[in-house]
Amino acid sequence: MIQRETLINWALFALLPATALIALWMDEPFIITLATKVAILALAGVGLNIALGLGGLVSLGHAAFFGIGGYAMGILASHAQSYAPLMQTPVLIEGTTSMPVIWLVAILASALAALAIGALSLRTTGVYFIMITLAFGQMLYYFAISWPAYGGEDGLSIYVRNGFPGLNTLDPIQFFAVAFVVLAAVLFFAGRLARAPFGLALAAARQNPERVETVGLAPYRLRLVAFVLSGAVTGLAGALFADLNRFVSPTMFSWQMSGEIMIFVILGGVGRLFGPVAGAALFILLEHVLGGLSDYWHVYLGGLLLLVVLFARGGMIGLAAGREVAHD
Amino acid sequence: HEGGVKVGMITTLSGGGAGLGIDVRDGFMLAAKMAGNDKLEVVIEDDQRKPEIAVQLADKMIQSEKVDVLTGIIWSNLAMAVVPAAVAQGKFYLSPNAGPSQLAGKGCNPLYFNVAWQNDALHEAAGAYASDTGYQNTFILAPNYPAGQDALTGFKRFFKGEPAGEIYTQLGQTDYAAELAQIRASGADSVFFFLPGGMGISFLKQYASSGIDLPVVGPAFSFDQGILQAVGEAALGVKNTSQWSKDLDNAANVEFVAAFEAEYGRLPSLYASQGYDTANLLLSAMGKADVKDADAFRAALAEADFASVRGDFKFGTNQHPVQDYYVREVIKEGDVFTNKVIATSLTDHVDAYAAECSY
Amino acid sequence: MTEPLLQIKHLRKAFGALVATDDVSLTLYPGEIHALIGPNGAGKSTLIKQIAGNLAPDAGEVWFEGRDVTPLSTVERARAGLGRTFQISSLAMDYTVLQNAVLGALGRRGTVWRFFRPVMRDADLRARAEAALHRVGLMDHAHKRTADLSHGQRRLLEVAVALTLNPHVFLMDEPMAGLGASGSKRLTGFLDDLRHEAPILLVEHDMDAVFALADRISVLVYGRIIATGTAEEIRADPLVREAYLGAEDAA
Amino acid sequence: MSLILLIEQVLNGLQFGVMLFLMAAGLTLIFGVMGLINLAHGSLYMVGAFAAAAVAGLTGSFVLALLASLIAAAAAGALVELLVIRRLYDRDHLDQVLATFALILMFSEGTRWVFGSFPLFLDIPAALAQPVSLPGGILYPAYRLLIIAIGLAIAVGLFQLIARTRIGIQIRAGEADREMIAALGVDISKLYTLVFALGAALAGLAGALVGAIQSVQVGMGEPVLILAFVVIVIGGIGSIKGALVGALLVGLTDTLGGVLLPPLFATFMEASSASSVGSSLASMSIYILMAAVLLYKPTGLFGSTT
Amino acid sequence: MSFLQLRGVEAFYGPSQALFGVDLALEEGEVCALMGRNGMGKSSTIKVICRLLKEARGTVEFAGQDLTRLPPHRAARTGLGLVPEGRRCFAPLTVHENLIAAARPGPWDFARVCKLFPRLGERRDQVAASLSGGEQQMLAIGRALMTNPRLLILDEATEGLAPVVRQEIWSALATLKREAGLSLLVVDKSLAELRAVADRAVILERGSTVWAGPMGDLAASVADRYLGV
Ligand SMILES: Nc1ncnc2c1ncn2[C@@H]1O[C@H](COP(=O)(O)OP(=O)(O)OP(=O)(O)O)[C@@H](O)[C@H]1O
Ligand SMILES: Nc1ncnc2c1ncn2[C@@H]1O[C@H](COP(=O)(O)OP(=O)(O)OP(=O)(O)O)[C@@H](O)[C@H]1O
Ligand SMILES: [Mg+2]
Ligand SMILES: [Mg+2]
Repeated sequence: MIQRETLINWALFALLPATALIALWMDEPFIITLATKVAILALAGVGLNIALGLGGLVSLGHAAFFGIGGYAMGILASHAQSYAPLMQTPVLIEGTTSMPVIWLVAILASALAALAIGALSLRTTGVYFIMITLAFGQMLYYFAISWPAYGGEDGLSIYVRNGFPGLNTLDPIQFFAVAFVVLAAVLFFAGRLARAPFGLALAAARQNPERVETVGLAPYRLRLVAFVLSGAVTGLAGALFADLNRFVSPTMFSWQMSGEIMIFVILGGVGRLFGPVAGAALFILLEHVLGGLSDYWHVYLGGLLLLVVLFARGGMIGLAAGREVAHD
Repeated sequence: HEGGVKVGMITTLSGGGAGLGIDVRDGFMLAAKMAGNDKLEVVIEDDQRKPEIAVQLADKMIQSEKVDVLTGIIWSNLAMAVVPAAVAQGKFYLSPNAGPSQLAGKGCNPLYFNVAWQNDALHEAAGAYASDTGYQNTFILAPNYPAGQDALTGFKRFFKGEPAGEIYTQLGQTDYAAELAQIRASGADSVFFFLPGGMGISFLKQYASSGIDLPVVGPAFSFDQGILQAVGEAALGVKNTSQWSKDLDNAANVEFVAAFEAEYGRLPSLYASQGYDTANLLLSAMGKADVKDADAFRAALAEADFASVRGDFKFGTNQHPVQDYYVREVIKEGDVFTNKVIATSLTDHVDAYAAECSY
Repeated sequence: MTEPLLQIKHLRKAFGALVATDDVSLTLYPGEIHALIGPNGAGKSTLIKQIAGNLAPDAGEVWFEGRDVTPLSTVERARAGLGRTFQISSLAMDYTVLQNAVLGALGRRGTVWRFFRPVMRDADLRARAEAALHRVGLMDHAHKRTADLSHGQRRLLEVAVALTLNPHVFLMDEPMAGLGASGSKRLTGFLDDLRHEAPILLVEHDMDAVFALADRISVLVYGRIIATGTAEEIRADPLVREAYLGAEDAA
Repeated sequence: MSLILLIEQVLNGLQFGVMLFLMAAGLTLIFGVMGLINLAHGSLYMVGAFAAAAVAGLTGSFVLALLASLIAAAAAGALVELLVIRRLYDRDHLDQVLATFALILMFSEGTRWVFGSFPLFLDIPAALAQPVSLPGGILYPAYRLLIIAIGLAIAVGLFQLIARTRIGIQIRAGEADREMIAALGVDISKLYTLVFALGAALAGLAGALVGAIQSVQVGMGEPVLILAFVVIVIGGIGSIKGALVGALLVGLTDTLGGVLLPPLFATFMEASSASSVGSSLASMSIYILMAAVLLYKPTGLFGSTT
Repeated sequence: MSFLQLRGVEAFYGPSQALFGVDLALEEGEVCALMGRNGMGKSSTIKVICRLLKEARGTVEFAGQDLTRLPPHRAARTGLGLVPEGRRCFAPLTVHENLIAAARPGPWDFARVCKLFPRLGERRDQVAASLSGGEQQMLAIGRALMTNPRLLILDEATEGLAPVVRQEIWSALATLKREAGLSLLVVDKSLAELRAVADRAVILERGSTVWAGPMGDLAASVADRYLGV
């Protein structure tokens, strides 16, 4: 039997490329760009959801990883543009404009940052965890603002989008395809993760860490691994986002960014695999549609969000799929 | 349609700093309305002061709206995110407010025109004024971000004395007790600050009740029409530098101030004047060339053949203004706080980066 | 004589001025049920916590299977084979009953670093979990959310999870609490068998169960063991009667 | 740096701390005691400041303005509690985050709608506008001394309310188990509305008091909100004493960091880049402080360990 | 009409039904035992009475008032004192604070509760979270008494108590009934003690009342069939 949520997930999943293709047909490249933005921000949300939904780790500092991913792209590409190596001693590191390489660097860098931040932050729990992750995010934000080498608050512009072998990434639909495939792959991975032994233990540690300890599993390690995976995925999304805009700036590190990623997740439905996709899509759509309505469109956006929280328990997906069915 | 120009205006209309964007927009639209030119079409979008949003809106303007000219951005960091890519795609960009140094110097572009000022200019004018007035050791402060660093550099470029102290405050800081104590202890003979928006309001109010009695100089941003009412008495007597003032006595300005008040029921601000000039520059070029002929249109823009509300206006080699900078004093006219021109600080001033620009 | 599986040596723990565990020594031999009884607040749960590793003693040692486990963490002790149930149920409430049991089985296997195989389709884990649920009689409720169980049912699940761990020693803190008369009777019968798999250190206020099950009984009062002996000896001990049993058993 | 300047800066740090406490006080109540993550607290702060500015503009009286800030913010708080927050107590923290985020959007843009996009005028009364001289030749603004006094009074009052009164006990019991306290016959809903309104009123008062020496503008609440959260977390959630200590620590760190770090860096760096590096480190300093405190004590300085 | 009367009570946890028709009557000054095996609906019945389980149908009347439409705190103020299953003490509050949090005027005050449970007096300023299980149980009973109820509802209130203490509580309850005329609704697993103290009994099986009557009439065969003793 296929559950209703699964059906909705597939429909949502198909909607994104369908939108992009229709936009292509109607010659509305900007709509494709919007779809790409949805895919990328959803990816960031999927990353956060690993920590937040599965592990119950409410991180208000995921902009740190998003920003690190973004700056990985910005720094590598700017060095490639200026032909100035990134580092000469002890090993020569050159810039690059190859997306796969940039992704790898973004993933590694943000995973490393997540390891460090997570190792420290996970000593705390609950609201304290929210705040300490926020603190680390803010440290990076202020650092990025006042660090002159890569533009400070002005950020870094990369005039041409980085390349992907065999594709013309400047063509909106091709870049969309890249982002979408990455999202699909990560969704597949995250879906398996939730059902795997690791996922079971992690989610149990969210509900009752004492219980997990008593069966001989260490919650701290489970959480740390989840946090690193989560940070890495969000970092990858950051690199893609920077490529979408061909621009990075410290706003990628801001707490509002962390908040926005979290909003996607909550809006779509915490812990639901496709929640971030639904959340990001709805948010971007609202932003786009309402933005034209009035100078004071935030009032309407706020009102709509409020309605969703009050009346759609379990987010958009929860609303559509009905009461959660425990699956085993 | 034939000879028409489609303008994409990306500016800040919601959230913090929306007042500036709204004024630029209103000034621009006023000029368009007064010209009655039905070949000018304007699309306006709100960037929420977020660079990423600005970039995406620029994509939208270029890809979907197919605009010919972009304008509207208030903030340097947003301009740096949008302008290089826009001109690379063959679009004109007319800046009504931000003038980052990169775009004035090495990064200048034939399609980029700045109708306001290069970022350093008002600070340079303030430095020059401070020296002219005989200040020897001004205490200078600005927030710690690129525009703040440029501000202090710009001030020092024309200031002949030795700063008594130089402080970078936090971006968004609202309490200045510590800085005020440092100023008091520094033995300075005057104070220069660049603290845009609410930071400036906070600083001035706290300055006023701190018991420090030194003369204050600053760029126009913290003393502009929109913000002065919020500062109140604390601003009275402060000298600030600007390329425009409500009381500049030229025909274009008199007409502008009256029309703006009639249309919107408030006094125009610096930003409104810049938006107004931007539209008039564009209209003047439209009368001379077709925007599809980029070279001709560019030449028409470069002539700057319009009646600026600032009086004399021309472009330098890097297509940034060569203009006079005035010193204004904050006064009270009846119930409203406003500015009065008291001196001219720099005449026909060319920005510091023009020499680095070559196309 | 065989070696004790679990040996507590001169354990001491104070909370401020209150000495909750006062030089307690205790042994648990293979195949036995050793009951620990005593008034409320005597320090029974505190002692269990120190054995399981949730609480660090101020002094003394815990030896398990011939080695000193005092420096080990809760997780390490659980892995070494100490299976514990809580006085107040401590379960993953959003999970189904079966998922809770599978979690136990997973802990017993020890490796969670698998990111791909769906855990609920793992035949081995599932079999182990279902067997445990069968034994406590919760198999009918396997697919219920744990939060939807009644109080007594949760107590049983608590025991079932401990079973999936196949521990070498059970530490049970009031497993009967909240079970009705029939439930207690059933669990009593069940624990009677269980002792052959692994010995049990049993904290319990249900005297019917304790007297029916325990090979040895230790009585803890104000953190000190005041008596250890068989059911008969304890029942007859006037000190114990006064401090703990009251008139109940005189009847 | 002269000793007298250093003392003055320490005083500034303490005063900034008290100001932060004023902002954090209402938040502690709502966040720490009621267990509700209220991101819209900054909006209530803004509402207070705007109400004060509006009334001061109309009547010219600062006292009336303060009164207006209290009333307006309390009313807004009560309304928000009745319409929105009430449905969120037994929800996940995350739902509270989203809902109160939505409230920020509505409050901010709604205020802009009503009052326009430019900052408003609110000034301190002339009587308090001059500095007073303190022993040791320190000149100190009278108004700031008033803020210190009010802040300390609120600290004491709140502490008494929460720790000593039966209402305080009931509120804390409600935080531990809402259903149970209701089952014992306490009308916890009404109590929570009152507490929320009180927290809001404190936020509004802080907005008006602080707004008078800063700027009254849309969005003024958000930076404050973050700082107030930092303060509460450092002090330990739910502890009024913690909030006060946390606020003073943050105030001192921020002020002294900004004052001492640049000259420190100047000893081995060129002056203007020392100033910029030093002040960027200073802006990180409170976050570094928070991280350090939490690493040392994961539940804040005065937080309970449960 | 009885002091407490339930008729045809049904109750739901979301989609699943827990009670299918519970009838119960209790006269003022009486002690009624509510019995049944695990999961049969005893606690759910109590939650319906106290209005903690709102998805319910049927009538609940107490002291002449219809409780079914009152919010929980109003229901409690009609004179219900609840000792809930699982204690539910206010963990971060001290013993004293727990006790005075919901106190209402009447003969029961802090001193009197401490006389009943001296241990609570000894632990006056200790937070409830760090009390032993049995101490928490005493606290929960004391807390309910402090509201000076007319009907005390005890859901497994002797769970986890030492036999001596249990005996004390039972005798205290008997005294309360005798001297203060307090009515009691009791869920407990010890049939022997219930027999001694209760006037009447109600047995639940799968969410419905299957037996009700005077305690003395409860035949061993019935008890065996429904309670498994
Ligand atoms: N963290 C703590 N701080 C202070 N006192 C504590 C703490 N933990 C336990 N205690 C006290 O230590 C004593 C022993 O508690 P413990 O829970 O071990 O009792 P117990 O024997 O299990 O009682 P019960 O049979 O009632 O469960 C109690 O009086 C309790 O109040
Ligand atoms: N919160 C809940 N959500 C869903 N179902 C519940 C919930 N609580 C209890 N139930 C179900 O309702 C039924 C009755 O439970 P209840 O707690 O009333 O039983 P009980 O007689 O008190 O049992 P016990 O003696 O074990 O406490 C049980 O089958 C239980 O699974
Ligand atoms: Mg115990
Ligand atoms: Mg029950």
